[in-house]
This record gives sequence, C-alpha cells and structure tokens, in this order.
Amino acid sequence: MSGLNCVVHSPLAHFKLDLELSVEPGITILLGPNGAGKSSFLRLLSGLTQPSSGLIKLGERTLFDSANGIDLPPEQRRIGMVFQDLALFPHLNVNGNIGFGMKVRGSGRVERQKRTAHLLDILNIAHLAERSVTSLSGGERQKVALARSLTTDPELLLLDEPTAALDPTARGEIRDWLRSVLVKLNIPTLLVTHEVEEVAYFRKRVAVIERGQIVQHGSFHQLLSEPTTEFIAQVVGVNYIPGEVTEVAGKQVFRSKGGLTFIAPFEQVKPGPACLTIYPWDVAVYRNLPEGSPRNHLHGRVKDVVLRGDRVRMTLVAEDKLVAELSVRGYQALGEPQPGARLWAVFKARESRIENFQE
Amino acid sequence: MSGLNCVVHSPLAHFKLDLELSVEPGITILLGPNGAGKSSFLRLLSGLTQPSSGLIKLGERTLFDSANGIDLPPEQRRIGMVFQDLALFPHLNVNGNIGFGMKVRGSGRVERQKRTAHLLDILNIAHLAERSVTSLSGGERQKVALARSLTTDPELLLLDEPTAALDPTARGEIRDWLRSVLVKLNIPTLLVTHEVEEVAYFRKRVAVIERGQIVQHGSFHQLLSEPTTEFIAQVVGVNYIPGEVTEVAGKQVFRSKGGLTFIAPFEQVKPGPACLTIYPWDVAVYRNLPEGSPRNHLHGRVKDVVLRGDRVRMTLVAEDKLVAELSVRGYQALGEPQPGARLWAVFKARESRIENFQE
Amino acid sequence: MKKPRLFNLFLAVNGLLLGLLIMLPILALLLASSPVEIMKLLVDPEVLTATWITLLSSFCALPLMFLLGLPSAYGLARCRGRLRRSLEVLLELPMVMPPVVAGLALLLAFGRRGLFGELFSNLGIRVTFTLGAVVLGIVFIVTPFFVRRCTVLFDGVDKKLEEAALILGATPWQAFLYVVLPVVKRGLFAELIMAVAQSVGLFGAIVMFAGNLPGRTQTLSLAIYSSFESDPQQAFALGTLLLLISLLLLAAVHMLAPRDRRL
Amino acid sequence: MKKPRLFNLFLAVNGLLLGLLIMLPILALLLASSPVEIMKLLVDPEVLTATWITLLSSFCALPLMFLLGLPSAYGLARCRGRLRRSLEVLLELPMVMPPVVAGLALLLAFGRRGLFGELFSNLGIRVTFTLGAVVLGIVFIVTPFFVRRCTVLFDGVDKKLEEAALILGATPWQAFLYVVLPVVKRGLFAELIMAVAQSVGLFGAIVMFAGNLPGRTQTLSLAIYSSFESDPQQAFALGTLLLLISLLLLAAVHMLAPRDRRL
Amino acid sequence: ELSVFAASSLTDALKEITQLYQAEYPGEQVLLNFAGSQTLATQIDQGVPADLFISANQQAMTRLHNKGLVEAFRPFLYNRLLLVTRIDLQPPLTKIEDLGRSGLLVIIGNQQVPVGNYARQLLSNLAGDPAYGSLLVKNVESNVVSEESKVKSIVAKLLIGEADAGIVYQSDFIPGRLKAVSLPRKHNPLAIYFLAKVPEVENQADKFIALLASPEAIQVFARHGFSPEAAQ
Ligand SMILES: Nc1ncnc2c1ncn2[C@@H]1O[C@H](COP(=O)(O)OP(=O)(O)OP(=O)(O)O)[C@@H](O)[C@H]1O
Ligand SMILES: Nc1ncnc2c1ncn2[C@@H]1O[C@H](COP(=O)(O)OP(=O)(O)OP(=O)(O)O)[C@@H](O)[C@H]1O
Ligand SMILES: [Mg+2]
Ligand SMILES: [Mg+2]
Repeated sequence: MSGLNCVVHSPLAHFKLDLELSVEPGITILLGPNGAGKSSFLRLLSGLTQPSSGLIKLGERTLFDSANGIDLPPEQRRIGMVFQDLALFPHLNVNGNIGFGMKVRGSGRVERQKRTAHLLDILNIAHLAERSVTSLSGGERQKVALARSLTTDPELLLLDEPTAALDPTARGEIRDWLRSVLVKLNIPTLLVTHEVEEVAYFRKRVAVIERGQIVQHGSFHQLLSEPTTEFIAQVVGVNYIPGEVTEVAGKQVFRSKGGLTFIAPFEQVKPGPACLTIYPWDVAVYRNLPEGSPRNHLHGRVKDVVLRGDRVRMTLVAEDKLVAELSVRGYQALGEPQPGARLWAVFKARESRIENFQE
Repeated sequence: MSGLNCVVHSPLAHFKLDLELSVEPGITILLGPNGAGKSSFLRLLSGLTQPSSGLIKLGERTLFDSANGIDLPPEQRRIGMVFQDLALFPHLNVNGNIGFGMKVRGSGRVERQKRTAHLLDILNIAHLAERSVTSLSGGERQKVALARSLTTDPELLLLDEPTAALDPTARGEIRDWLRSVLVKLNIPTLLVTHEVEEVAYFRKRVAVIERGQIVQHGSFHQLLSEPTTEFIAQVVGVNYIPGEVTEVAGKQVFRSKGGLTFIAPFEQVKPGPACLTIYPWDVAVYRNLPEGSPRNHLHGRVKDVVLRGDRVRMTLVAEDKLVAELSVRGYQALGEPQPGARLWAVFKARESRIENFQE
Repeated sequence: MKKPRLFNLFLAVNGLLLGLLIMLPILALLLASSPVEIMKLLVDPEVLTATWITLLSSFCALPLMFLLGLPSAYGLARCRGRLRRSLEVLLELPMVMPPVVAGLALLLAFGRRGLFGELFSNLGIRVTFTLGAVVLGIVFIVTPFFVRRCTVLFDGVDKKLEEAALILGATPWQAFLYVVLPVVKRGLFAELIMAVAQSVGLFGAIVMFAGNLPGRTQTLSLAIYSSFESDPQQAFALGTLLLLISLLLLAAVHMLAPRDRRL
Repeated sequence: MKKPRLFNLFLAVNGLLLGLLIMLPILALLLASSPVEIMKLLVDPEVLTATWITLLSSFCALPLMFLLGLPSAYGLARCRGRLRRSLEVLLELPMVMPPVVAGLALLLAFGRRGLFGELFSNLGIRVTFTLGAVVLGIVFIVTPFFVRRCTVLFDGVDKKLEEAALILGATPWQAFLYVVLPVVKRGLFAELIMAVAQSVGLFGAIVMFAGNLPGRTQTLSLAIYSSFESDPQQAFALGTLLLLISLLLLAAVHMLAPRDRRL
Repeated sequence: ELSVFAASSLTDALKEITQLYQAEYPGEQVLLNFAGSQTLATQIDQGVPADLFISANQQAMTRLHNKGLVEAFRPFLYNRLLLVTRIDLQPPLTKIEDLGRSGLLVIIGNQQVPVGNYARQLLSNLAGDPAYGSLLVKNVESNVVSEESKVKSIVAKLLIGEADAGIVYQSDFIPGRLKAVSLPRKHNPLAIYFLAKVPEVENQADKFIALLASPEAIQVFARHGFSPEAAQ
C-alpha cells in the first residue's frame, strides 16, 4: 500500500498554501471554494511548481524534499493528471492525444492503438478517434483529457474537476467506471469536484480546503453531521447558523448573529462563539405556529422553493436563513406556498447540533 | 415582450443541427448530452457561425434570414454570451476584461469603473480587480466571464455552462442573483447546464437537445412526469425502462428489453415499442418479496448506495436496472444493505407511467 | 534548490555556442577599431547627417510598413487554402531578390522611364534620388518580411478572443485594435525592431534606387560604403560606431518594450 | 449570402495596395527582360555552378541554423526579466550591421589574423574564401533574425502543453520535439522559407568574407553582381531567372508545407 | 544645381574639387553621386537626372552614348595598376616575379570589373614577354584565392592581413599601411576614366568641366594617385 504523504507550503496571490495531507490508495475527494488553492496544490504535487518548503512522499519514493534538496521532475513522478483547463495537444487528433503518454514511454503502435481504442469505447467517443481535438465539444474534450491521464500507469492520480463539463449520464457512467478502474489500480487519487453528487458517491474520504488550509478531512457523513465551516455546511446542504452561546439567568442559550435565540444540546459547549447546525429535513414548516411546539422557531418569508424528486426544499429568510426540506405531500398540505409567503420554520433542540468555533 | 424565435439548420461533424425553438423572456434551460449541439446552437444564434439555412428573429429584429440574405454581424446583435471556454482577454486584467464591452461602446471611465466594481462586489471577487486573468483559478475566471457578458445591456443572453467551475456556494448565490437580474432585464436567456439542481431551480422552461434535435420542451415537471428519452429520464432521476407492449391472452403487458414483464396503466397505449417510467421514490425495496405485493418486481443486486440528505438512493441491477429512493430510516430498517446484496424492488402498476415511443 | 536539468544545460550550451558565433565577430570588430577614430567620427557633420537620414528614413518607413503591412498580414492570416498559399508565395518572392536587382526593379517601376514614370512626372513628382526613394526602397524590401512574420503572429491568436470581442459589441476594427494587436504586442515589438534593423542595414537597393547623395539620401550604410571606397579603415570605425549607437538605442527601446502581463 | 463587411473590404484594399507596391517592381522587371536571354542563361555553366553553390550553401547553413538556433530560441523564450532583455539586445545587435561591416567583422574573427586565426591555421584550416565561409557568413547574418523570430513563436506556445507532456512522462526533449515544435510548425515553416530567402539574397558580407570565386564561392547573388559590372542587361536577366526559379521552388515547397489541422 | 555622377573610386578627389568649385562660385549647388559605374549608368538609363557622368568603365559609357543619353565622351583621367602587399609580408615582395612564389595568397579583381580586366591584361602582357614568361603567369594565377568585385575589398583584405598581395590601382595605395611594388611600365595597362555631358544641361556643367581641367584640380588628382594625362 503506497499512499501519498505531503506537507507543502507555498505562497499564492492572496494567502499562503499550508497543507498537510495523507492520501491513501483509493479516491479522496478534494473540496473547496473557488480560489481555495486546490489546483495550485495539485500542481505542487505534480512537480510543475515547487513549494517554498515541504515534503512530498509517494509510498517509498520521495518526490520532493526541501530539506534534502530533492525535487523529482514531473516526468519522473509517474503521475496521471487531468488539468482543469485540459491542456489537450492541439496538433494531435484524439487518438494522438490519448496515445501521447504511451508513445513517449516507448509502447509499440499496436499496443497503443488497442489501449486507445479500448478507452475511447468505454468513454463512448469511439467515433471521435480521428477528429482534431480543437473541434470537439466541451464534454468530448474532457473525456479525451481523462482518457489521456490514465494511459501511463500512474502511481498517483490528480483529477481536477474531470467531470465538470460532462452531461449527467456520462458523469454517472464515468463515475462508476472510474471507481472500478481505481479499485483495480489501487493508487491514491485526488479528485477535485464541486459536485455534491460526486462527494456523496465517493463518500469515504473527503478533504476540504479553504484559503490554503485543510479545514476538514473525513467522510461525507462526518461533513454532514459536523460541518466545521459554513462552506462545508452549504455544500452538504445543512443549515449552519453562526452565533454565540451565552448564559441567561443561569441557563445557556444560543444567540444567532441575526439575533434569534435558539436552544440546543448544550452539554459539550462552553459560552462563546459557536455555530448551530440542523438538517433541512429536521426543520418543519407551518402556516401558523403550532402550540406546544418545539421552542426553536423562525418566522420568515419564503425565498425560493425547489422541487427535487419527491422532496421540496424551501428557503425561509428572516433574521437568519433556514432551509427546510419536506415531502411533496407535506408541501401540498401546506397549500403549496410560493416565494413571498410568510411561514414558520420549527425545529427541535435535540435534533440540532451545536459546537464551539474551532480556531 | 420580445422573445427569440429561430429555425436553424446547420451540418455538424456527425449529424445535422435542425432546431426550431421559441424562447420567451426569462430563463430557458438548454439541456443535452455531450456533443448534442448546444454550444454550436449558441454560436449560430450569436452570429459567429452561419446556419446553412434558417431564420432567427429577436423580437422585431431579424438577426438572420437565409431567404432574404440577412445576416446581422455579431456586434450588432446585442447579445451577451458566456463561452464554454470563457475566452477571456489574456492581455487585460479583470477590470479590463469586464469593462471591455462598455469601452468599445463608448461608456465613460467613471461609469465603467462603477459598474465593474459593482459586479465584482456581487460576485465576491473585488480583490481580484487588478489581477491578470491568466493567473486566476478556474472558478474565478468563470465569474469574470459571467460579469463581462452582462455589461453590454444585451437583448439576448447565451450562457454556456456558466456555473460549471463554481463552487456550490457560489453557484447558489449566482443563481439567485442571475434570477433577480433577469427578472429586471426581462430578456430571453438560454442557459446551458448539466446541473440537475440548476434545472430544478429554473424549472419553468427547459428545452432538451439530442443529436441536433429538440426532443422535449417544457417545464421541469413535464420532464419529470413524461420524459421522452432515456437521457431526460436519467437527468431528472426517473427510472426509464424501454421495452414493448404486447398482448398476452387478451391482456396487455409490458416486456422490458431486459426480458422482465411489468404491468402498467395501459389505457392510453397501443401495442408496440414503449417505455415505462417510475419514480425512484415510488419503488419500494425489500429483503424478501412480500406477499400480496404489487405485481411489478425485480430481484437484483445492489450496485451502489448513495446517501443524499435523509434519503438513500440505491441502484438495483438485474435484467433491468431500477433506482429506488428511500428514507434513511427505511434503509436502516432494511439492515443497511451494502453493494452486492440481493434485494427485491417493487412498485405499483398505477404509480408507473407508460408511453409509446415517439418516433 | 532545483537540480539543473540536463535539458536546460543543453539549451544553455547551445545558446552559448550561438552567442559565441555571433558575438565573436562583433567583438573582433570592436577590438580592431580605435576609440580615437570613433570619437572623431562622432563629430563629423557628414556622419551626423547620414545618421539623421538613416533614422528619418527608418521612421518614415515604419508607419507605412505598419499601416500597409499589419492589415494585409491580418487579412492574409484569415485567408485559407489555396488562396492563402498563393499569396504567401507572392509575398516570399521579393525576399530572394539580390539588392542590385531589387534596386533596378524599383527604378523600372518608379523611375522616370518606368511604368509609373509618365504618371509621376505629370504630377510633378520625382521619386528617385529623394528621401522618398529611400523610404520606398525600405518599404519594398522589408515589408514582405514584416508581413509574412506578422501573419505567423496573427495565426497564433486564438480566434475565440476576436469572437468574444465582437459579441461584446466591438466592431471588427476594434477587435483588431483592442484585442488582436495587444495580444501579439510583444511579438510585434520584436518585428518592429527587426524591421528597423533590416532597414538600417539596407544598402544595395538604396544605392541604386535612391542614389548616394550625402545630405539627401546617404544613409549610414551608404556612408560606410562611401568611406570604404576612400579609406577602408575608416569604414570599419564607422561600422563600429553604428553598432554602438544601435546598442544604446536597442537598450533604450527595450526599456520601453511592452511587458507580458501573463507571466 | 454574407454581406461583405467594410472591414474585410478595408483589409482587401490594403492588401491590394501592398501587393501593387511589391508586385509592380517585380512585374516591371519581368517586362523588361527578354525571354531569349533568360533561356540562354539557363544553360550557361557559370550560372549553373552559381545556382548550385547558392543551393548548397543555403542547405548547409539551414541545419546549422536549426541546430543552433532552435534550442537557443527556446532557451531564450524561457528566460525572464532583465536577463532576457539583455540577451535580446545582443541578438538584435548584429542585425543592424551593414553587409560590408558584417563581412569585415567575420574576417576579423575567423580570418588568418583574426581572433581564431592562430587556432584555425594550426589546425590547418582556412575558412575565408571557401564554401565554409559562405555558410558561416549566412549563419552569422541570418541566424539572429531566425532566433529572434523563433523566440516570438515559442512565446506563443501555451506553457500548459509542455506541462501536460511532462506529466505524461515526456522528457523535456520529447516535450520540445513532440509538442512545442509541432505546435509551431507552420510558423517554423515560414521562418525556414524566410531564412533561405534571406540567405539567397545575401551579398555584401559574403563577398567580403568568402570572396567571389566562380565555381567555389560565387553564389547567384554574387554572380548577378559581377555580371552587372560588365553587362547590366545580363544581370537583370539573371535576376529575373532567379525570381522564376524561386517562384517554382516556393510553390513546390508550399505544396509540402504542414497544414493546420486546427482549422 | 549641378549633379555629377562619378565612379566611386573618385570619391575623395572629386569631393575636394567640388570644394574648390564652390569656393569659386559661391551659392552654386553641386550634388555628387558616387557608385559603381554600371550602377550610375543604369540610373541615367532609367531617367535619373544627371548633368555629368564620369565613368571608370568604357562599356557603360558607350552604352549610354549609343542610346543618346550622353553626349560625346572623352578620356579624362588615367590610372595605372599597382602591385601592393601587406606591410608585414615576410619575405617582402620586391618585384613582380615574386608574385609567383608558391603559397602566396593573391587577390585580384573579378574579370567583369575594370580592375580585374586590367589585371588580366597585365598578366597576358607579361605572359607574352619572354622576360617573364607564361610559367610565372600560371604560378600567379594559381596563387589567386579570390576575385573581388571591388578594388577596395582587395585593399581591405590586405590591410587586415587576410591576403598577401593584390593588384589594385595606383590611386588605391595607402602609404604607410601597404607596400607597393612597381610594375613594368610597358606592360601596365592604362585605366581610363571617361567624362561625358548629359544632353541639354545648363552651362554650369561647362564651368565644372573647365575646373576639372584646371591646374588646381590636376594637383588634387595627382595627390590621389591619378594621372591627368596619358603619359605614354
Ligand atoms: N499563477 C498564479 N499566480 C498567482 N496566484 C495564483 C496563480 N494561480 C492561481 N492563483 C491564485 O491562487 C488562488 C488559488 O488558485 P487555485 O487555482 O489553486 O484555486 P482552486 O482551488 O483550484 O479554485 P477553483 O475551484 O476556482 O478552480 C487563487 O486566489 C488564485 O487567484
Ligand atoms: N468546429 C467544428 N467542426 C465540426 N464539428 C464540430 C465543431 N465543433 C463541434 N463539433 C461537433 O458538433 C457536435 C456538437 O458540438 P457542441 O460543441 O455543440 O456540443 P455541446 O452540446 O455543446 O456539447 P457539450 O455538452 O460537450 O459542450 C459535436 O459532435 C462536436 O464534435
Ligand atoms: Mg482549480
Ligand atoms: Mg458545449
């Protein structure tokens, strides 16, 4: 088992990249807001740029070590990479692009053709084999880039949003196929994505980067139950309300930044800045505030209503924002409120989670 | 109200683009598999390429008319466009890129700066104003492209996957903002996307292109309830089983291509090729086939299990493929089956829909 | 920290070799000339006027070359297929002409007895033996190179950028001026320098078409030729002087050169 | 169907003007020369050897130029900042040298008494007055232009492509050979033609450095100059012949030129 | 304005004489155009306005005259060949016979240019004279490493030591930097410069011609190595 271990430091335009990450064989999702440093990180790993200091080890091999002056050039790192902007070779056709890596490594023509044809087949683009890559559609280009990165028997795969331009069907198929390929290859793989679907699919290991720092590293389930930042909460679709835990008349309460007061399981928290999270499906919505109801409620205006499958997601805005998810039937029972309507969102204290802000 | 009306014919590499489409003011989603001709269509509308024949009218203005030899050059069409590959000006910084359209139209410097600053602010990239666009991250670049397309008071907006590289938070915010902007502008807008979320959000009008043809044009709800092609069914997440309606002993039955027999509301169908659709949330899953159960069932192997919110989506594969969506509780009650387990998927005839294949 | 790569070493060695090959003759020239003589030349009025005429004619020729050459190159870069190849051949044809022949061709076309002789003399214009002839000669000889190279430059510009400009409401002129030209500005700058350098070195065709009239058409290159006829030693000093002046000018111009924001 | 745009019209008119300016002198030359004389020259053995020497020297110079020039240009294109600007100035310096001075500089460097004279004569090599001198002269004069232009070409290559090649396991050499060069191949082709054209037209420096010995160092350009001294009419016929030969060669070469797949 | 087209070998001398002219006729402009004789002839042929043409090449002059582009021409100035060597040649050449010494690098003019033409005349004259013989001429010819199109190129190569000896005009000799070896006078062909007026020129031309024949001018020419008369 040869995982990737790295500590890298590198200045970027607006902040410094300071990452320490271990990637085991299999897929690790790399998540993060735009400009967080994901692509820059992948470039550091691939050797295209050098960290100002750090250590990158792939299994037993040291790819980079500033202390000992080691810096393996990219072509010796045995890495497969899909660039965010693809970087297909404009002078080669689809076959030529996919076969390039094998060619420079000296594979014979027959083997190259066989493997290329196989990949084209799997990706459903066999009809494009002889086409110039400059006249392909966005999704077609992305498939070529993906195929190209897998031809060189890499020991580390870096995929920078490799499915961003794919249609939903292709995305699903390629996701399945990638998983099966990677199970066979069993190499560490970093997959950058903005797709929640993808995160949910490859749910075992997710690393989240914000402003050049790893802010959370765990399973999708962990992100869902304990999102450490607002970004993570938004990605996984959890309500995240920042605020402060204070003591009022000997009892702890949570005061949101918007100014509302909520009650939560306070056992593990100390007074001070904290955040409260609650799943949208644990938020109930009413026309009128029911009596004897849970004490956490918000009276807000419907901002929007989105139907997904048999679920309706509704965003209520008042001092704070709460997203509620209910069944279509529940929504119909409410009289199908439209944006602009004023409703009550209610949730139980024990279904919410509260945590002190980590520094 | 000035909508877009167009009929265009244009040969592509592997098929012909034959589209007839009316786009009313407001957002129309353009959906389609990779290489279906979406980007090519937008290029035709913008005047960057010419259809072999056709007619394009924007409100009262004729942009293109092969019969009368009219072909308005792109700069006179008053169109805003986000290219799939952005096409930012590498020699200008972010401000310069966004201000370009205003500059060539002769806006003063002060106005240009004000507007640019405003857009940068909304898109959360004010700190990038003076940066060269070549050193931006993928998402940052896309925001710049989006801002740039909105500066010229267009009468038609063509957005080619404008949120593909954005992080989920940005996507949500920009979606909200786009909607509010477009409500104000009230111009026809074509938004190409591969995001189901986006389709669900802008759900009113969706046009689906496959192999250069419009295959469906309606609301998201219509796509959901009557997907006309397998692609559409997959996008909206509905089980789509192609097969044939035959008569057996005087009674109609549906035989899937995989060879299973299902019963469905046959009132409106004739014998012949047909397809059966069923919502995943209408498919129940059991360890053992319950007695007195609905007669439609499939005994399959779990291919994968994906958790989304409080719902679990499970794909069962046997002769056919069925996706079932159940609540987390239901899933737990089943004993949290893992991929590889064999389960029964069951659905009621009256909850499925069946339709003859349209040509 | 980074280990020097063999490849980079190879590039450096190669550059060094080439540098030697190019710089050695120049060095030899500098070593062979006496500073005193050069200083004397610096104040020689004939040298000064020749320098002035060299600069003047180059700088008159430049705008012409740009005005005629850039749009033509851009147009050519948009042509495709056989048309393009034919035009390119036509453009490359004048490049092979030895200077004497080029000078004669110019005389045959624009001289008093030439194709346009009638026309010009009716208009009261005499081209030959004027500064105009120097400029015309430069334009005739250097422009084909300039245009052909600019075509290569324009070929390198992503078509998408122009399209984006058009969509944003730019007229094709604006797209050309505000997008295409700025995108290739570093290349253009190099072309400009090379065009001027080539103009300065021109000799054979100019002497034929424009004559060798001190104070009127005698450029530095012709002055060097003339002084070579009277005293070869002096010609070399003059050549050295030309090199030194160019060095200063080039260094100055490079300070003003467009930088690439992209890096 | 498409209405001709004003802008395209402007480009066309511009191209036409330039075409006139360039083609008129050539046309005048062609009109002025008698076909009979040209036919006679075609079989003149002196002309044939001169043609042969022209071709031979150009084709000996080309590989040298490519071998030394391409890697140097690539190396230069990777340099940044002050280093790059200084190197560029050095490269541009030889371009302004008038031919006589260039020839002299070469003599001073590689001649018997030159910087390398000792070395060469100890090795028993004499450079001046040989075909080697012709080649060296061409390389010295044309390479700076070639390298500077290739730098511009290489600047235009997206760095990402090389990076992608490296990641795919290509050594820097392979990335250069299989990615960078093919991507600019159309530009390179143009540079190649221009380099040959420039070599063919070279005269002043060659005559100085390599002499003008028929059958040994006399290229067509020199032959034209020589025959001009005795019989101008014949020189112009020879010039016309050179043009016609070039036309044929250029047309042939363009047939073999790399096409752009991207379009 | 008087424009004088003159062979470039006359550059220095004619510049001085023009100064004399302008001293005598203040305010009158003289334009001097120096280039190879054939270049000048071609220019006149193509209608470039000239008043006086001084050619080092009889062919060029004859051609113009036949076309009626110049009036009657006459010999006007003479020059002779001179054998020159680089100053540090060891052992030095002292007489023409030494030119056949093996290993000597000799440069002469190209046969198309007058200086080369005259040099060949000289050699064939020598070959015809039993005192020198054709063997010497053969040896000389085998020593020739380059044929230059311009006299000054020969001079330049001697100056920087690239060649050992060359045959040039007397007027090209630079005392102190080259060494001269005189040639047998009877075999040394006479190089002639021709002068002609272009038809329909103003009388300025005559004034200039008159000055060219004046003693002051003759002095100037002599100083630059020319002989105003055929001293035969
Ligand atoms: N070449 C560069 N020079 C300086 N700063 C850069 C450069 N490239 C990127 N940056 C900056 O570094 C930050 C991280 O960029 P990076 O491309 O790694 O982001 P990312 O996480 O990949 O974002 P996205 O999701 O938008 O692709 C951004 O703020 C970006 O502007
Ligand atoms: N310049 C071109 N010449 C010929 N064929 C082209 C050209 N550009 C695109 N095509 C082909 O036309 C088809 C449609 O391409 P288009 O770019 O319109 O697809 P798309 O619907 O935008 O796909 P995607 O979702 O992948 O962006 C594809 O098969 C593509 O290969
Ligand atoms: Mg990125
Ligand atoms: Mg597309």
